[in-house]
Amino acid sequence: MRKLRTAWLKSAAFGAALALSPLAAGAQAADLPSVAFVPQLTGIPYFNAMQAGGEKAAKEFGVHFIYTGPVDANPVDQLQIVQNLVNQGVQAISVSILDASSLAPVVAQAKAKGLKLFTSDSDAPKSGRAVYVAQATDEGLADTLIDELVKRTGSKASIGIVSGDSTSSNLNTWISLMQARVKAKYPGIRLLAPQFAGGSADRADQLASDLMTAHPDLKGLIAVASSTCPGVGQAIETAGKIGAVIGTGYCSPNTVRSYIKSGSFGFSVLWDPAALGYLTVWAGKQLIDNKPFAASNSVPGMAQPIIYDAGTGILLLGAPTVFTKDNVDKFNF
Amino acid sequence: MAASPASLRLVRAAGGRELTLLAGCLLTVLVFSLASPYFLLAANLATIMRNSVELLIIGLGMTFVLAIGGIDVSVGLVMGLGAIGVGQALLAGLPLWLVVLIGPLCGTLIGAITGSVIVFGRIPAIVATIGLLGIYRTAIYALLGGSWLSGLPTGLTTLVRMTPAGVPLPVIVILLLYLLAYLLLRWTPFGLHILAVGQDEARARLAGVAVRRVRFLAYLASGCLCGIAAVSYVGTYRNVEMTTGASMSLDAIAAVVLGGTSILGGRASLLGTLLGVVLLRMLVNGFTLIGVPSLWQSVVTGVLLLAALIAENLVSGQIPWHRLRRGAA
Amino acid sequence: MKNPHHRSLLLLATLWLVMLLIFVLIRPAILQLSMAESVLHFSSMLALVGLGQALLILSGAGMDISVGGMVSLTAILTMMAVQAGVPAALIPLLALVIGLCLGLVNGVLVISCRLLSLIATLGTMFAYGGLALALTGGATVSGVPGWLLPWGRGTLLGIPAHFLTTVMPAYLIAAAVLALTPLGRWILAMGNNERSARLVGIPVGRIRFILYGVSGLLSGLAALISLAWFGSGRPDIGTNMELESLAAVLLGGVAIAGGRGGVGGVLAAVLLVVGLQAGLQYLNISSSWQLGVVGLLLILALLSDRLPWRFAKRV
Amino acid sequence: MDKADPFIRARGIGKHFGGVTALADVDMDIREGEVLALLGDNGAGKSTFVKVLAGAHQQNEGVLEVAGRSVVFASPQDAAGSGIATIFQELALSDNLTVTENIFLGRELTTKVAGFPILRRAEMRRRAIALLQELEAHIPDPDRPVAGLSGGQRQAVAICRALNINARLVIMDEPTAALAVAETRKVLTLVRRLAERGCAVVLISHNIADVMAVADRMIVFRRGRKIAETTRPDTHAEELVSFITGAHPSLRVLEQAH
Repeated sequence: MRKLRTAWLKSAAFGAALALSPLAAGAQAADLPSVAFVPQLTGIPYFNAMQAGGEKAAKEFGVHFIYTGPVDANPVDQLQIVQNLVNQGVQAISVSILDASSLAPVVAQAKAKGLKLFTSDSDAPKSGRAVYVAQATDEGLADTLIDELVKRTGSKASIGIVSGDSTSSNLNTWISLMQARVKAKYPGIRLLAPQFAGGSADRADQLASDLMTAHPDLKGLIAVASSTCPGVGQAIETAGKIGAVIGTGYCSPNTVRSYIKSGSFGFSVLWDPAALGYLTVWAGKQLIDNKPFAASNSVPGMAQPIIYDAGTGILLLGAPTVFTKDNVDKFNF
Repeated sequence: MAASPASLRLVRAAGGRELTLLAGCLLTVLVFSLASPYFLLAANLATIMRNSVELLIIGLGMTFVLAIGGIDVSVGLVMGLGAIGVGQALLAGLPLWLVVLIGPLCGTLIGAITGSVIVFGRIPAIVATIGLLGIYRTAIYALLGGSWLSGLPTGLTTLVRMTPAGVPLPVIVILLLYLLAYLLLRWTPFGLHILAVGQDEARARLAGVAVRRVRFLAYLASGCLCGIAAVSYVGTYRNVEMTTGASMSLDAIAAVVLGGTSILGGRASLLGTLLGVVLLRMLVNGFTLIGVPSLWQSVVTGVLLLAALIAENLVSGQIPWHRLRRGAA
Repeated sequence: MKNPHHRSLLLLATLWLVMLLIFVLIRPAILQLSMAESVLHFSSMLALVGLGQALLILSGAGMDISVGGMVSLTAILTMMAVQAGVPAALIPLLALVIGLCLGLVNGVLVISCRLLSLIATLGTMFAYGGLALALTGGATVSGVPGWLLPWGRGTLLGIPAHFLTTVMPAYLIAAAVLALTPLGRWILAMGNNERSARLVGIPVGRIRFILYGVSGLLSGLAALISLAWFGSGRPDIGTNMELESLAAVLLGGVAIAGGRGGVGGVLAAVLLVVGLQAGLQYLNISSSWQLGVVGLLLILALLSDRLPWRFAKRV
Repeated sequence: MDKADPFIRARGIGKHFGGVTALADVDMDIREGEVLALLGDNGAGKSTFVKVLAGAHQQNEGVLEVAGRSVVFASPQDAAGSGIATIFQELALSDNLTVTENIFLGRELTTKVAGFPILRRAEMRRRAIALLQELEAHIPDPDRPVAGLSGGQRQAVAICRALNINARLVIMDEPTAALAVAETRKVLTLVRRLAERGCAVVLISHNIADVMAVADRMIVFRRGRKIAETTRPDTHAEELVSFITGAHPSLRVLEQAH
């Protein structure tokens, strides 16, 4: 009995050690200042690209970069990770907010410890964050997508929306801004109520198929979450509606390259997430060094000047890129 | 204990479930075809079919697992793992026949792991599969390493979209699988043993049934079917992401139970599973067509499941309204 | 170590030490007060939900996989009621009552309608969780008054206030009831052998019905914590809680068939799971590893339960 | 009783569990065509002896011969292979399977189709009906699940199971426990018929009336030993009871001797 128990403990310890083996990578140079980025969820290409950009910037600016995020798009898990980074005393922590209210509990703690908490990719405007590193303005993203789509569908059309998790605040913001744009500028366009696929390709495919069936006059389909892009593209291909229904969305070129080439996607709107990650780490370093942002900043390693709006506290990467058949092969993320 | 009329009624009710479900399906078709002019279009029915394929295949495996008195909340992730195998095989440019085999191979392998932990480790199925759920999820993350397999080569897609003699290939495969499962259940000793083990393991053992082998094989079969579903998934969506299959396990359990297979084991209804899956998928499709937001779909699933089971208990006189007595296992 | 419950407690304690040791060896800085505090902070909701789950399983009523949905829906319904004009002062009461009602619905389904608990709560899991999302369209419902927030975010005597005021009393009461009262003996007896419990006149159905209510009540309490913590009602606050709480309960040494185990182990397991998560995060290891480690621990813990037994039988 | 060799010949059978002697020095012959009742109080050793016969336990001492060959059964399957079938108290029937399926469970008749064993349902059904008729068991439909059968009918199915493996010895453990009076009578008839068919039947029972009704020979166990052996014509209920309880005068002498 005793023997068995020791054997068990050994195996448990071994199992734990095995599970923890990748943490050798976690050992770090303690003297460098740390900048962390917490994505909405790990394991999707978009945030992977941001991670790559962040790592590049970390080398460039001499900081230690931490990339860690929740497994599901779950605000409590995200909060726990941020809390943990605060406990670690990471000097600058940036978060792609899942839900605007979810950051509130740690903001005060971070301030008390003198840590810089800021947002990147998805904002929580009233949380008291230090700065928001934006890929583009939300309006700019919504307007570009709608304008580009209307160019292709004509000004009289029904357009469907397939989003990811219904609880993601940045996706919901874009959707409402798209609706506002249509209302203001395109009276002939009917934007259907958004459907939520919750981040899986098969659900997105199903919802997109159903939307096309329910609305035979549908001329456009917008995949708001990058996780729904392949499903929407696939649905248009399967329905044999290439050309009749134009797919689009905020999708990385790699995810939708084959759909743009097959014609089921007319275009895709996105920014370079690697550049956004790069800019995030730069901003973190600036905050750590207590250097204020100027109205226009020149960031080493970035071609264009970076605009800062002191009123809203937004640091703007630039205008979004529109990917089409002609330029999609020039990008790899 | 033995010859109560209640248990007789239960048996009859089980046979009646398929009829009830069929009626439910027909009613659904009727209502939706009146509510939406697009419901009965061939294209829409094809969509329903296409979106049911994976759940139909996984549900078939779940039918076996429930029939032996087991449960598996990790099947969706087994499909996910299989899909990674199939996707990598496609990317590696392996010949198509090998790609098609890799799915069931991965699935069977993982089914063997699941089965071993449950049967030879003697861990209750629900506990073991909750544990395995975590392990499989981590495995998926570790395997995909943060990037999806997307825009996969179209070789498999062409295959999945083939329509020999005008019938889509997945339909043929599913019919074949269900036919095979029917033959297995009805016409082989293994089928009898599954039902006997599910009904009462100790008695089956006394009767000379190799209980462990039967249970193990049921998990193996379920794993293999998840692998087949993975082939279909990759062929259909050309994409494998982190969440592939994550919500599929509970959907499968719901559909199979709706179909009349008992979660206590000893009863398997293949037709019921088929109808249960189709009914759930039809409802989801129909509600989207008539403009109900997709967020209501899980509410519909839950309420339908509860309503069906309560109705059954009412009809079979299982509900003693006069007093609160029995709990459940 | 005759008592299997003590055995599993010992196991958990050992696991705790092993875990702590590994973490400390790698990053000594992990030993800090704020770390312990945040572990407790993130344990509260899971601990409460897990307690309800544990009591149900102990009584042999089976598992409740609707707990996550109950937490979400309670949070949402409470805040919707406030927005509809119910005085904000009633939020605590409202959350508890709504949670209780949702729990009792499960009780009615299982006890009165005689559905199997797994299936009944699977149905309500879909229904509750789905309703929370559908009613809000996924948006959070704001309007939690400021006076509630310190309770959700602050500490008392160095311990998170909600942990001190909910989890600790709840577990103490539950442990006392199980150990000292006839009701506690009954719960264990009916979990151990339902038939004989009925024969000696224990009102099995009624007790289980009440326990479903208790599970709902505790879920309501968890929802209340979430409100005070985030300052808003979130429709997805209970996501994944069903499986997490089940894993914690089983890891805590409660036998799935009922009748064996205690609530102390459950609390220890919750702290282990959350501590593991926090530790891994502290080392900046992807939290996806935590799922696998917990899964592995769960299986190993049960295998270790088997081994000596099997060994003994062969001799 | 003047038949040739007995089917079972047990000599000096002993069984210990740790330091406890459950069975000591038991001799017994069991012949085909007779019903042998084993009697005794709880813990008297009759069940242990039967478990040795059925292959559930292995004897520590003594020789067990089946049809003249010395055997040690490693498992119930072994015993079944030697023609010994046990009908357990709980009958080992699957409620959800039909009468026919239960009779053949674990020993299905199959034919290989492309290497796969396929059930010969028609043949199984035919044989089931034949068996049921032979026993005059009143089961109208062999395609009905056994869940709907009465206790007596279930006993009949269990007996058919035993016959189906061509058992030469059928061990029945309390077959009439928990049966109604009419049902009990039917089962006892079945037991007789089984013996008339040439089977050896070993019956464990607490019910003296049942034993007196069907058994040809009775053996009484007490404290792990065989203490009495008698035949129906030579005994009566009171005597059996006094053997079981240890009140019989001859036992006093015996016990003092030990």
